[in-house]
Amino acid sequence: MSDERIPLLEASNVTKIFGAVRALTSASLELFSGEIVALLGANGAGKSTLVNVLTGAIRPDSGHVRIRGREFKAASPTDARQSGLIPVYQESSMIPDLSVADNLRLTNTEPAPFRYWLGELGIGQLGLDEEAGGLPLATLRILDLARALASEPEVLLLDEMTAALPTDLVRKVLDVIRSQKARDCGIIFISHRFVEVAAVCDRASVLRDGRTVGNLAIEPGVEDRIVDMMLGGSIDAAAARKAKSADDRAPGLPRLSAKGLSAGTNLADVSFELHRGEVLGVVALEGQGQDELFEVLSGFEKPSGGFIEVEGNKVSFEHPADAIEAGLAYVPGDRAAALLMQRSVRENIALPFSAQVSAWGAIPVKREGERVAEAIERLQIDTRAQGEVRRLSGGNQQKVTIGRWIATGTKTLLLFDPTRGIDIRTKRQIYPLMRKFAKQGASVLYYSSELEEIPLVCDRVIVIFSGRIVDTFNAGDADESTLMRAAHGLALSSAEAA
Amino acid sequence: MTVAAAEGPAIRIKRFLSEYPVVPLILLLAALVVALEVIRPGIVNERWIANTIKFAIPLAMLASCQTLTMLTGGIDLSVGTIATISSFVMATQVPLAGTASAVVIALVPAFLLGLVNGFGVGICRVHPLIMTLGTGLIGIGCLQVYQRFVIATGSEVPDFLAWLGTGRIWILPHSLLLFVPFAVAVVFMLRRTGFGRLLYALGDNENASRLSGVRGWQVFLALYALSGLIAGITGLLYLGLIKAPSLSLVEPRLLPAVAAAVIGGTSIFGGRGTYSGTIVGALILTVLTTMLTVMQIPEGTRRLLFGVIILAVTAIYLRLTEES
Amino acid sequence: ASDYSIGVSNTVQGNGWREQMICAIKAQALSSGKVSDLNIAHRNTDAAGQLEDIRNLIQAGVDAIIINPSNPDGLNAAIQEATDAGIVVVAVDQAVSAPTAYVLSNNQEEYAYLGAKWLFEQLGGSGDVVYMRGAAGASADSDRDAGFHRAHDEHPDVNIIHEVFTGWQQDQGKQQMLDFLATGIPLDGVWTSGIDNVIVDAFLESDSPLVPIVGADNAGFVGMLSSVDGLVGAAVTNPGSVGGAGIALALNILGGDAPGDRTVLVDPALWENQTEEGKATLAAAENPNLDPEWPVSVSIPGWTDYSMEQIIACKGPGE
Amino acid sequence: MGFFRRESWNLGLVAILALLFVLTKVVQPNYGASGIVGLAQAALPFAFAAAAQAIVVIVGGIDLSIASMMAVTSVAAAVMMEGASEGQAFWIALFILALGTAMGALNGILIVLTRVPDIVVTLAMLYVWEGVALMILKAPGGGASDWLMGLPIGSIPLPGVPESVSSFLPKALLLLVVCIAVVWVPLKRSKLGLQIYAIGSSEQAAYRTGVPVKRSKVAAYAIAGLFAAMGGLVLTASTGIGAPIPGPYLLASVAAVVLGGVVLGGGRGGLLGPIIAVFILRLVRTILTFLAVDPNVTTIVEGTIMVAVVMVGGVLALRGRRRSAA
Ligand SMILES: Nc1ncnc2c1ncn2[C@@H]1O[C@H](COP(=O)(O)OP(=O)(O)OP(=O)(O)O)[C@@H](O)[C@H]1O
Ligand SMILES: Nc1ncnc2c1ncn2[C@@H]1O[C@H](COP(=O)(O)OP(=O)(O)OP(=O)(O)O)[C@@H](O)[C@H]1O
Ligand SMILES: [Mg+2]
Ligand SMILES: [Mg+2]
Repeated sequence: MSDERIPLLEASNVTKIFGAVRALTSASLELFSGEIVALLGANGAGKSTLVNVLTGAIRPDSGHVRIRGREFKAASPTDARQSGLIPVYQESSMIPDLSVADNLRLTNTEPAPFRYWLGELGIGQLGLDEEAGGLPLATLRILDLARALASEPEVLLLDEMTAALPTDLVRKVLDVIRSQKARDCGIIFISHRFVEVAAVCDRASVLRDGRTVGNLAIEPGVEDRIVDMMLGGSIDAAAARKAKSADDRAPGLPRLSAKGLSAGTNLADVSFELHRGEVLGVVALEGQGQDELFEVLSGFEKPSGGFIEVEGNKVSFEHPADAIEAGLAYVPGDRAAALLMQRSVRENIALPFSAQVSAWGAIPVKREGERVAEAIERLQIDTRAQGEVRRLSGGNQQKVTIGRWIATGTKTLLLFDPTRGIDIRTKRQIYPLMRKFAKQGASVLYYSSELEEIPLVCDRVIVIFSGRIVDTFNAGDADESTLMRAAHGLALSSAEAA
Repeated sequence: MTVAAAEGPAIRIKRFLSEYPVVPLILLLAALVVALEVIRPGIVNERWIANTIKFAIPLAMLASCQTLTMLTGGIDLSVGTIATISSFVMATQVPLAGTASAVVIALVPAFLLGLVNGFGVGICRVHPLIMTLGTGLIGIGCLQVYQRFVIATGSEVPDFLAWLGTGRIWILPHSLLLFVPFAVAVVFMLRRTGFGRLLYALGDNENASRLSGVRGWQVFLALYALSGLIAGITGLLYLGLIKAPSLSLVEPRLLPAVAAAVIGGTSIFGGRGTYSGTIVGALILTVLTTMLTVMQIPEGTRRLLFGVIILAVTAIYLRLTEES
Repeated sequence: ASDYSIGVSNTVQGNGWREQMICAIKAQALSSGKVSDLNIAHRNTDAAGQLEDIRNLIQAGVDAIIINPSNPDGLNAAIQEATDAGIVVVAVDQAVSAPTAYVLSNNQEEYAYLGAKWLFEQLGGSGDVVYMRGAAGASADSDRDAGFHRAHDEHPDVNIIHEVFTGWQQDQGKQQMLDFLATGIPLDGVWTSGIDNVIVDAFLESDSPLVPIVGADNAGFVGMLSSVDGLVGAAVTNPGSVGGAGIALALNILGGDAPGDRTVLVDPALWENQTEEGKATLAAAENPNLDPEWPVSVSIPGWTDYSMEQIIACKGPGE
Repeated sequence: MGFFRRESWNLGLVAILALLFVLTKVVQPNYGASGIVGLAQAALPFAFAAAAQAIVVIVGGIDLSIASMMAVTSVAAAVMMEGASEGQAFWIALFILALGTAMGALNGILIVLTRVPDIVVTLAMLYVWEGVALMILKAPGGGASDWLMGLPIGSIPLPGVPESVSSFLPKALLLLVVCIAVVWVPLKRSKLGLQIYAIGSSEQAAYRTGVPVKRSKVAAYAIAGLFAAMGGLVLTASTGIGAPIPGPYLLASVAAVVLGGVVLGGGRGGLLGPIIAVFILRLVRTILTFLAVDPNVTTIVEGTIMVAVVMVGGVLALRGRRRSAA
């Protein structure tokens, strides 16, 4: 591509200050038609803020945005839309109380192309009468994308579109993105997963602390350089190592065992044991019953069959508080469901401390401060906007949901896709953190939509398909393709055939 | 536009104001007092200040019930009735049961009605607005029935209540003896106790609180019972202040109590608000009432101005405190 | 015959005066021995709500309806429906304009005139007066305003230096008086529309010299007129027992003894504490045990025939 | 099944209403056509207030000034209609509707421009409109044209339908249905209606998907003003005069909205639920009057029933949801 061409979209020296936080100091970006540019940066680097500026959702303090060389004073998302800029924001923009069809009507989206894209993305069977608020997050993200595609964008801005998606859907999304490139659409792609970036992007633009620090072509071996740029120095790449094998599991009763659990229409007869000092991975494609499994274990829902044992004692949870008392703490996949958005980071982390009636009295301020600070430290939470969690970047919010239980020192963590939207540095800190957590005697049930992290964290893996456990591996033996095959139920069908 | 320019003193002042939102509210209060002095020179004297504080105190106490419940996304519409009940029961029980027992007898219905609210909201999941509206009606009915048995037993305002309600030393009304510890306790509760934290938490995201092991019903039960009790105590203070028991003594103060809380920055949708803001809100309303009383204008204009000034004050307050 | 069914519609609840009215209605119904049951709609509402109550009472098949109208002209439709159905309608306390209704009303204009005239005469025909009205927009308040101004027109040298609406609320009236006293503007007298004892209190609390005060015959204020040192004042009667008189009138009409004139006005009396005669009346009327919001005039001679005990018991037929 | 799930709350309310009708008939065996006509008349102003409140609650706000706006429109209509001819009265009524819409729009504009929370703005406007009403009329007075007064009275004489049936169809009910439907049905189907629900559901998401948040919010408040004006006109029509003191319509409207299944905070619910709730509350009042219980006890009963209706409604709705889920 030649530099004389006029960029489709150009941002130069954009700044944006929110109260005490300088979200963008000097951000610049160029995008040509038919090009896919990765916008990379650590949590809180300013990626989403830049997307918001480009689409007129917020107004920059200074700097310029040009579309095809013409100054664009994006007054509102409507104006951006009219210029062909279609965003998929980091949070779903589907109106929860409206049906999918009404959501389409709201944006004047034709149902026919929308249906076509749903089909391409693998959920063509979805009924448009469904209320958006009742759909799983992954489905909502696909709907966001399909709606964006249906309006034939000239510039597509995808802010962590893939973060909540399981691997199979990610592949479909990447395929679709490539097809858009083919029709000369310019695409900005934000993701914390380098594999995805490497798979589709032509160039990467790197943001650090609100400043554009580099622009480089995607080529083999570029990952480490990008990471260096993102973080302003190298990190300990060796931190993430393969997990130990499962043989040296601690003796005694299992910490948690599920016996023939079933729930709703999705989960049927699941049994497994989670031991002291173990990280047990859960692998499943979208909607195979993993959501129900976690909800039952965390006391959110009652199982319709089977039961749970903690330390060998049969338990029955009426309320998540019962589960927490039994030592099971749950981090849901949707951070919005777990956070007090208008409250501070500290209050969010300290929330479980006050839950019991016995802790309703004066707060031991100093001790609480220490515990919170330690959690913040261990998870590297960017606390510049700590007064209200809603002002944190998406990834930092995600960290707060985990930090809460790190600070509480719970015995068993039920993590549902905890590294969703978390940057590479923190991920590399979280994996050893989980290992250490386990080594100190805790247990972790770890569902992840990102298969490559399974061997880095887990001791064993169970694979769920159609609400049943179809396979169990030692994490050491679980490479991505094996897991993928199992997750698609292929192991099951071959077993049945045999 | 350079970034350095954005760091000027204006920005720093603004940041200070948004960090301590009660400061601009106090400034607005001061502005109103100045305006009053301009309208009626000489009125801002020792006696007037004491009277203003005296009337703002029970209002601020009643408004604390709104702040506390609004933090959880609720509201307590029964406080006017509860306070009226306890004041009326107090005045009519003094001749029958003696002062000390009368205090206890007067606070029992307040606490019970609060408990019923808490039961309905926390355990039966009835919307607080309906629940407290309902118990308010039930309370009024009970009071009317009670009233028929005490028509001829006389009533008495005990001296200590009259002393507390009406007395003053210089600009300091005696009721500060009750209010200062009360306000400190409420502010401390909201900032530094687990219970206070849970109020904000439930109002912000009940689901997230559940997930963290909070049993909402326990909090609601305690909260509404507390609100009822505070309303009851406020009723006693009103009795001391007005010295005329009546079947609707505190009833008209319900809307002003809600107003004081929202002017002071409490959100009805929960999760946001402070008690210090509410106290200033109550003072602003009291000063505003005085200002319009002393202005000789037709009643229609008076009400219109009252509304316009409330809107202006909150709009200015918002401009002063909001972040970019 | 003791089997009349009588309906009552009242739109202000939680006020001693109206409670007395209800008790008088019950006591008179009981003592007459002619009423088998009373059906009382007693709540806070507006004219439209009162229309609803009257229509419900018609449906309930009562023989007569006693109403304390929320305003004089707004109830005509329902009153017409009632009288069309052969139901006797008696408006008490305030008048209604419906031609088919009987009215047994306290004369509100006269009420204000009597008190204001006494006050202005007490001041020797000149001076600065504070005028504390009832609720803005209420018809009783505008009737009283007419009477007050009639007296004022007769004493043009009296100066109304301050006019406020108490909303008939104790706390509001007290704060307004305290605010006014704080301004330090001199005043010579106060006329109140029934929020009276708290006004005396406001003077006492702010150590301001007492001035002549006119109020109503509420038990609290009447007590103060004889007990507060240096208080010059007068209470104008505004008996809540007019409700009992309404029952008596309705029973007369049902018994075939309708008055020639459809409107009967109960004229107020004034009890002042300056003459020996006045003091004696006050002393006789005073009742420290009565609910302080209740008017002390618990009966209307010639109309009601229940005893003090009966009205205080507040029991109707069948209770 | 979807219908039952979506409408479970309303169906619960209808069941309660039906139950109350049966109870009324038991308590007062000769309750019939004229009782139902009276009920519809009594419900009218409450129903319009509830409709007005419902639409602002759906958009995510709340309007504390509804009763005051009703007072302003009622006194304005009464003052203008006094002595006006029947022909003029029609234009006056139209003017009053426009006035209400403008007042509502002003509420909305102030909310959008000042960015002060809805509750504070409308609280301030409660006093402002109350002041305006008192400026127009100091005491109850004015008049209403016969044409207007006749609107809600009596029943509809349907051609071909026997009197015994048609007398059960109150004109007031027809008036209510027509007025609400004329505004609500097209609105609900329009883009604006969708945008109102979208804003109430998630203002942020709505803004990002290109919904003109400010404009739609102002429109919602304006429509609320229109309904309030209808309520004000109905007050003038039923009493024949205008009264400057606002009636008990504020709390009643909020209660009806909550009882009617509209979620405070926005995005869910409709107008049907609140209107059925209004009828329930009116019918409770009727039953209490028929029972001739001690007037002080009626208040207790009314409070208890209000709470009980929400509890029963909640249980029924939950049951409906469960059944359709299973
Ligand atoms: N409305 C706001 N008020 C205050 N601070 C904000 C606001 N929005 C964003 N910020 C801050 O600006 C910084 C940049 O946030 P942004 O959301 O753009 O990060 P990001 O690069 O998208 O991160 P992530 O990968 O975690 O999504 C963060 O420190 C964030 O806390
Ligand atoms: N509901 C909202 N959600 C998120 N951001 C908003 C919302 N409303 C306004 N904003 C942001 O605040 C900025 C300033 O808004 P404001 O509406 O005052 O300016 P405006 O562009 O003149 O508005 P409008 O175009 O709607 O008349 C907007 O550019 C937008 O970025
Ligand atoms: Mg982001
Ligand atoms: Mg704009």
